[in-house]
Amino acid sequence: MGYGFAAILRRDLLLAFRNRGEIANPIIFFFIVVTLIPLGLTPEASRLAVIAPGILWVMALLASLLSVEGLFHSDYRDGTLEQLVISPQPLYLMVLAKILAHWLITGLPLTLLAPVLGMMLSLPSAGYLPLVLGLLMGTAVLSLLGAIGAGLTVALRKGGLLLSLIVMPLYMPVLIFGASAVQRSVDGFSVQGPLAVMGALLAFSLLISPFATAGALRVSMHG
Amino acid sequence: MMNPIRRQRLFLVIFIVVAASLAVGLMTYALRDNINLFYPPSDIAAGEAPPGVRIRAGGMVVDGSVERASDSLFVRFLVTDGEAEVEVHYTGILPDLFATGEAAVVTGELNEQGVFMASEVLAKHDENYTPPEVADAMNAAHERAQQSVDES
Amino acid sequence: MWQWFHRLGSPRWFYQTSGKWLPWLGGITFLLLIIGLVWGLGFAPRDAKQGNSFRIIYIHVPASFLALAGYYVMAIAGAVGLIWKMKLADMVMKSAAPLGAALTFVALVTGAIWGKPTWGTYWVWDARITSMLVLLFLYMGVMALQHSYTSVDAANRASAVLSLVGMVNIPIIYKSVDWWYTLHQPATIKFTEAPTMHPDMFHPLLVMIVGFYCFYALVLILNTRSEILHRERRSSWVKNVVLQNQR
Amino acid sequence: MIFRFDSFQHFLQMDGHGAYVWSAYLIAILVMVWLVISPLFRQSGVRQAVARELRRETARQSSSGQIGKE
Repeated sequence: MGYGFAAILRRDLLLAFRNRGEIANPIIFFFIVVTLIPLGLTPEASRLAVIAPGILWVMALLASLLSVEGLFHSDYRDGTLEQLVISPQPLYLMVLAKILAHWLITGLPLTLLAPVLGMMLSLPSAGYLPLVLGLLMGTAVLSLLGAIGAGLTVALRKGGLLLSLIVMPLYMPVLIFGASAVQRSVDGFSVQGPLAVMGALLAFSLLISPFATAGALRVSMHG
Repeated sequence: MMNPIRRQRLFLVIFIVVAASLAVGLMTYALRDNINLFYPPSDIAAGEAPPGVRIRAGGMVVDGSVERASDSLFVRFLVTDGEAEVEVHYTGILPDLFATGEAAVVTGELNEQGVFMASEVLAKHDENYTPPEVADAMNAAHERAQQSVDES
Repeated sequence: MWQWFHRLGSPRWFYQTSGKWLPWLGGITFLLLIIGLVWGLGFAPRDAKQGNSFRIIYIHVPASFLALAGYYVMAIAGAVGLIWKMKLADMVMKSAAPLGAALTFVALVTGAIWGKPTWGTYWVWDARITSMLVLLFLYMGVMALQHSYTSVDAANRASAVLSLVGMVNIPIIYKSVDWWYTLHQPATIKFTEAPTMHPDMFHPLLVMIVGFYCFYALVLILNTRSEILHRERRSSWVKNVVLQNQR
Repeated sequence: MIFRFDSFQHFLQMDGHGAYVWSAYLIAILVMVWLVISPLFRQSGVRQAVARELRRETARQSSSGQIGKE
């Protein structure tokens, strides 16, 4: 069973590597939004620093939402998804492989870029470590939860807006704890608390998401 | 040798147990932390609150402790949680619900002398709904009790 | 027991039996709500601090109770439909969604109106208000998903999966919103025990809460009945029902 | 149990909070009435559609019966 997992992971990563443009899109989106904030609000460093943690996390949410929509789309169109659903291998494991690939393609680059974006928003230096650690776990939670919504809406023609309506409420705890970890660190407090909660959220969504997504895909494929 | 289906089930069970215990363990760890940065006066008196960083404190406003400056909006009062008292300094307009004997929450920093320099004062309304007659009666009873304590 | 379970799963049986209870349930609901309304509006004492605006509690609190309980009803019905493929449970789930959303809306609006005289503003980012808003979003997600599928079965199963995911997430969302609130706003200081209420104020509230529970059951049954009739409109028993009514 | 207001006027005003209290109750009652009425409307709509279908069916049957006789 490990074989199917690895095969799907390798295939998805290879596909993503072939269309490098699609990987770059969320990252470019990130940079453009970061440019918009000072233009719309203020270029003043002290005021930007106050809102930086929240802005960065809201952006991570939006970027994840935009990219997760396509998680099952191409597989649905070319019939690969149908093969996955009826294959004897456990579906939740295949789903987990796809989610892991999605995180490696979107969540991880965003996490690695976060310090640069934080710098552009004059995030105080104490905030960088909790920002990166939080995003590392948080983007994985976002991919896991987003996959449920993507599975539910993959067969629908206008799934995009519906997906955000479904998934956004589930994202809120991630936003709260991610942003507050950064904020607390900036204010000079320990960040173990919110980061531990983030870890708990990750473990919890690992627990429910593969099964819920597998169920959602079965519904989408066979009604 | 186990057959593949059994092995798969075993992996699944192990995965569920590990993830669930991880979630519960991390949650309990997080709850031990003072997660909301709220310090009651007894904690501040015991020196548990760090000075110079933005924290919150709160308690009942002590009767007769509110002193207002005549020429500015400066005000000074004590808050208590029944065990210890903390002095709060604040410059600004106090909310309407602020009154002695009522609960207040202050946001600000502790200075080196242990005085709380508040940048924000919020009055807390409680959830004890009472008819006005009952409230009056309770206040009167409270005053009578106070008087008898004073007299004795 | 098993037979009873199967009979309960039959929409036709439910339609016929619920038809017998309906006048009673309707009467009790109407009576309770009228008593609670008059009592709460006219006879309950006003609050010492909040004055008469406190009277909004008699609709706000029961509506909030059922807004949350309704989500669990919906999710559990969805789970039953998903596991046992029970048609009736699917219909109950579908009927519970707009009802719960409407009650959440009532709780939010009355809360906002109550906020104006009490806090001086219609909207505060209070923990309970915010989690109510999130609950409304959760309901809307389920309803939107339900409407976007063309196949009835797929719509039911998809929204059942979503409402189950929502149900396991509700405690987490509530807890985190609560935590977020205490982080930014005053922490609740409790010098006394649980919130207390004078009996003269509490009794009408109790009547209203029971009345709202009955109201919820009533509307859920009405919605389910109309759903049953709609889905089984081609079956012979529905035709018989219609014929009997015409006579 | 006593009525807490001196007059009906007073009852409507509720010491200045009348607008809030009454609008909250009004909105709640409107939503609740709508909740009860909408399934009833829907039900009667379905009933009418089924009745129409039945009438059409009987009409078709009787007309085809006449054709058979001729």
